[in-house]
Amino acid sequence: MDLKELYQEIILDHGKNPRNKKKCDGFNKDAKGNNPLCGDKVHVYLRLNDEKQVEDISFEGEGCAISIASASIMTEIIKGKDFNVAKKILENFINMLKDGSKPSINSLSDNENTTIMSLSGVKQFPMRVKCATLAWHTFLHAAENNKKVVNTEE
Amino acid sequence: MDLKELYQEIILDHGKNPRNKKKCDGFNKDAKGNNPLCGDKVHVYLRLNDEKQVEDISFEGEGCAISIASASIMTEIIKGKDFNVAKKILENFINMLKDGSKPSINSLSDNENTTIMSLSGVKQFPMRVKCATLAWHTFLHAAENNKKVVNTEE
Amino acid sequence: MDIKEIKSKFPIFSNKVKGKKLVYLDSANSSQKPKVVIDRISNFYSKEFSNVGRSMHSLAVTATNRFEETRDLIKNFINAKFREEIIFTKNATEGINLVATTYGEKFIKDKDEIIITELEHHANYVPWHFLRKRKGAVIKFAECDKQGEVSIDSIKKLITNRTKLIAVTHVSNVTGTIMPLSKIIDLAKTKKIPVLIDGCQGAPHIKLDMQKLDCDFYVMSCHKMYGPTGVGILYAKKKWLDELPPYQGGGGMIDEVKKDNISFPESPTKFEAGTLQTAEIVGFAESIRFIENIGIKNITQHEKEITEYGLEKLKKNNSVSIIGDPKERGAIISFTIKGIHPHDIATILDDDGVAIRAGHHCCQILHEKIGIPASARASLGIYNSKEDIDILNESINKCNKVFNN
Amino acid sequence: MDIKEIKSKFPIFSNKVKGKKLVYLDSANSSQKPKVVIDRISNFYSKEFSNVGRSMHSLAVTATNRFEETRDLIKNFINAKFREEIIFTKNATEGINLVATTYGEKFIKDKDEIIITELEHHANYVPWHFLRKRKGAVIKFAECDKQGEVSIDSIKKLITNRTKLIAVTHVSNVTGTIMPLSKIIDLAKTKKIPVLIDGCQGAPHIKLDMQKLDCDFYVMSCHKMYGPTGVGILYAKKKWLDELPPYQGGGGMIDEVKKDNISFPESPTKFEAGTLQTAEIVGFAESIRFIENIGIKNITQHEKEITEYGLEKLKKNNSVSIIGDPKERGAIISFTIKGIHPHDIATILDDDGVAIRAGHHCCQILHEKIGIPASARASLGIYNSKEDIDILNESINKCNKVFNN
Ligand SMILES: Cc1ncc(COP(=O)(O)O)c(C=O)c1O
Ligand SMILES: Cc1ncc(COP(=O)(O)O)c(C=O)c1O
Repeated sequence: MDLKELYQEIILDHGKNPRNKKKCDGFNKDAKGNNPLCGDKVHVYLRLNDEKQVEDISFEGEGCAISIASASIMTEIIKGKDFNVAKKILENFINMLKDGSKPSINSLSDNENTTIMSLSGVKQFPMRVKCATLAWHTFLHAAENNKKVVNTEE
Repeated sequence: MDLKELYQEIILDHGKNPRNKKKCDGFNKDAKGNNPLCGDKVHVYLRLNDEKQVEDISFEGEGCAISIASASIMTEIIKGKDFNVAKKILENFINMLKDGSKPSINSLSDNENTTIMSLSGVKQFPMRVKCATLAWHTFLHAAENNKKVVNTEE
Repeated sequence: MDIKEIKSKFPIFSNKVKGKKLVYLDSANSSQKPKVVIDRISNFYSKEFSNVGRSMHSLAVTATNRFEETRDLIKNFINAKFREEIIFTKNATEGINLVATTYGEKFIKDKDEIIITELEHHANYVPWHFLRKRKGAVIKFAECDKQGEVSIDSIKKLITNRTKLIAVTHVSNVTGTIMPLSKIIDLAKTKKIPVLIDGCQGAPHIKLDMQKLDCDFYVMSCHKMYGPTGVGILYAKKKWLDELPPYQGGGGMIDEVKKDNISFPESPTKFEAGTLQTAEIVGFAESIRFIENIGIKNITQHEKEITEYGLEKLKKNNSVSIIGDPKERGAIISFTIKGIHPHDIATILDDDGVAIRAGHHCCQILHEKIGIPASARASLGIYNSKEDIDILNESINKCNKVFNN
Repeated sequence: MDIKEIKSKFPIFSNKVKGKKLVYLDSANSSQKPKVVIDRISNFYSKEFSNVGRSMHSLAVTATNRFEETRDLIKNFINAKFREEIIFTKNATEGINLVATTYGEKFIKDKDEIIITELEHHANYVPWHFLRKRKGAVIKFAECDKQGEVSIDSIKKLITNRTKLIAVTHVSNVTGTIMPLSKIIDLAKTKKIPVLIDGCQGAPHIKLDMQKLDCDFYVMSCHKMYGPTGVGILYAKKKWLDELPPYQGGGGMIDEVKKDNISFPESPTKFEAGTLQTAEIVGFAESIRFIENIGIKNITQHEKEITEYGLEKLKKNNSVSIIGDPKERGAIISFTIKGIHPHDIATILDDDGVAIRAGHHCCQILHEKIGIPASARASLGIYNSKEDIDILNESINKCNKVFNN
């Protein structure tokens, strides 16, 4: 286990200067997520158009570097993507943190791949996996109109 | 620990043929006792006169040889005694079972002493002490008009 | 199966009781613990201990994983559908109280009826009595017959449209009666009545399959399953756990806490307040493994053999009356001896190193029904052998000698 | 006092965490266990185990005696008046739930008021919230100030003639504030309001004297007192235990059981349903002996020294902000580091073998009040030394390096 792998430059950067941390204009879906044991909170907003494309996505919230960076990276990567593609990315991302499998998604650019891979160090820190996945689960709830607050204790 | 000391002839005899096992005539006080973990039950009846003398005493109940014998022996020994003497006998009896001290009570005849001492073996069987003391505690409640059911779990 | 070898895995049997070999026939009360379980607890405290689920340091991560692993093992052991259906309680008693309180709060109204049986342990009566006091519920007792059986009809005839729950034991802890659970559950389903099973005397002895059995609630006590004291399990169908309010409140079982309101997470978290029995739950994983290594069906088979041998032997002993004669019997034989009170039997047997239980075994209703204040009970575990029965029988003969019968 | 020697009695410290020496600063969460306690549990299971209070064989007698001995030890440890005032619970959380439920059932009516403080752990809020929901009780929060103190005035001004209970912590598990218990209890007495103390963070560190303190209820968690998991203690004045109805129902807590009614015995039996945590309670006797051998006053003194050293050191560390500045502080230091979230701190510290807790520590109300979602907490036990603080401080500096602060 290596701290440097966990706290890569790219993560520290997203953690300190999160992208899309606001209510995005004209969002038509949103959902909240909690990690009750730690107190992490996230609120994801998105604008999904009729073609089920994520026109815009943003978040607000409080949490550790990992959870903020993960939310920030998520918004960057998912923005503009088709919902089904986004869902696929999410699945791959969660598997990466669970079993260490590489998320090889054709639809991601090299740059996007590097960014998402920067979170792969989290899998060595089991207690932090929930921090990294909270925003992603919350995105899914938002997109699917699931009114239940995401709760990582479930 | 010796079974023969516990189940002396005198105890087996009182256990099988308990004395004063009935409601005594004209009783003016009574009380109930329970040992809820075992299911032992006793109901003590007594006739206390104005001079606080135990004119008559009897019991009804269900229980093991030890508890029945002890109740039977108690009625035999206490009948006719002054309440204060009876109380002293009770104290001594309970101490005998607790710490093994000999109940040297002047007011007891040799015969009574032998009878009461037949229960001294019980002290080597801690789980049985409650069986032996139940009737005695119940006698005290009856005499003192304590309406609470004696409960050896207390 | 080599019972000697299995027995050797239980450290307690290498001790003498009053200079005699221990013949432990009180497993229905609590079973003895194999070395793997005892050692696991020591080991956990010595090498891995930390509070579970709350801290983020390495010890806490390991402890949390070990802890949650037990939940998975139990889920598989009883073939539950979801791991969230396994709630850790203090003992089986708490499991039933949890259901009585939360189900009662939400679903029981004045004059609603709860059916239990005359065989029930106080643990499956007193919690319902509280609902009777608090909510005006009515408790109906399905009768047990001379054999110690509760027929499906005796339950059926108590059902009305006010029946809100049927709560029955899996195996009687006095008569050993194995209850016709499938029939009861089928019947209840046709009337949409939920069923709670008190599985204290079932789980240690009989293969369980929650999905097949399809009951709504099933409670167990780990200390009767070769496990540590201080842990019980409540299995409940997810749909109930989703609907029922929380039971105890405190740390760990909350979602958001505000001054004017509190929200709660889902099961199992919702039902597990405060610091749980971490080491005991971790240790219980080894009990499950121990049972599974032997094979629960092998356990059933072995205990059946010894029980039958015991019944045969004691039936031949003229002074002994066996309580109940159910068609299907678990590993329990309760009896009386003419002219000797069960407490006296227990004391005399103890002198020979034979540990049985005497009393009403927390079944006063049943004893009143039978018309005796107490009984003596020999109950079996995987470590018992025919020799144990022989010693029991000898010792019963000694009772008669001591009492000059 | 030779802390090295004391520390050597805890097996966990002979293990490495991530190749580093374990610096355990999470004792407020749960303390580590000395070898005597771990061994006692093993030994009990291996040589003396049996269910308590129910059977009459020798094993049961020994087990029952060992078990009840612990009650006597606790009685003396906290100087309670009667042994019947000591109730065994699953954890402190259950102790508070027991009081909330039974006291609530009997004495709380619509609009009755319960005073707690903003410092309370969820365990001392959620059970009262249930009463709010069930009975219409009103919960009032006594304010805590910037220093983390709850003044006697802030409590006084909340008292009305509807105040039915004051429930406060002994020591805050976040700010370390030692509450002015005597003043609060004196105040409450003038108004005849009973007082419950959440003693989780008091009992392991501070000499207790229930007769002198004169509170009505005091709860503890044994796992924070160098004891096994799965055991808590509720101390309650006998007069309350006589008055309150039972909490959970089942075996052991009954007197007479009939089909139409059930009667109950007195305390402690009335409040202890089902098979208790036998081995854990027997093991806890060794924890009490361990604490008494060192001397609780020596523990207080030692921890005070280390806490003061820690405060001094961390105050000098410019990146660190310490939460609260109470005049009297227990063995707890919570803090934040500018620009680094507590979870990240915990992870980085863990890499150096330093175990702290990060989060809201089951005190969401307090964290909301302070205006932070989470904090990092270092909490001490008898095994901690100045060296541990030095390593903590070094590791905090590393956090800043990792984050390029
Ligand atoms: C102040 C305080 N109260 C209550 C508790 C709850 O204790 P337990 O989880 O052992 O029930 C804790 C510990 O977590 C605590 O620190
Ligand atoms: C049938 C039955 N139900 C319930 C219980 C209660 O179990 P526990 O005391 O572990 O809660 C027992 C054991 O005593 C039992 O035999």
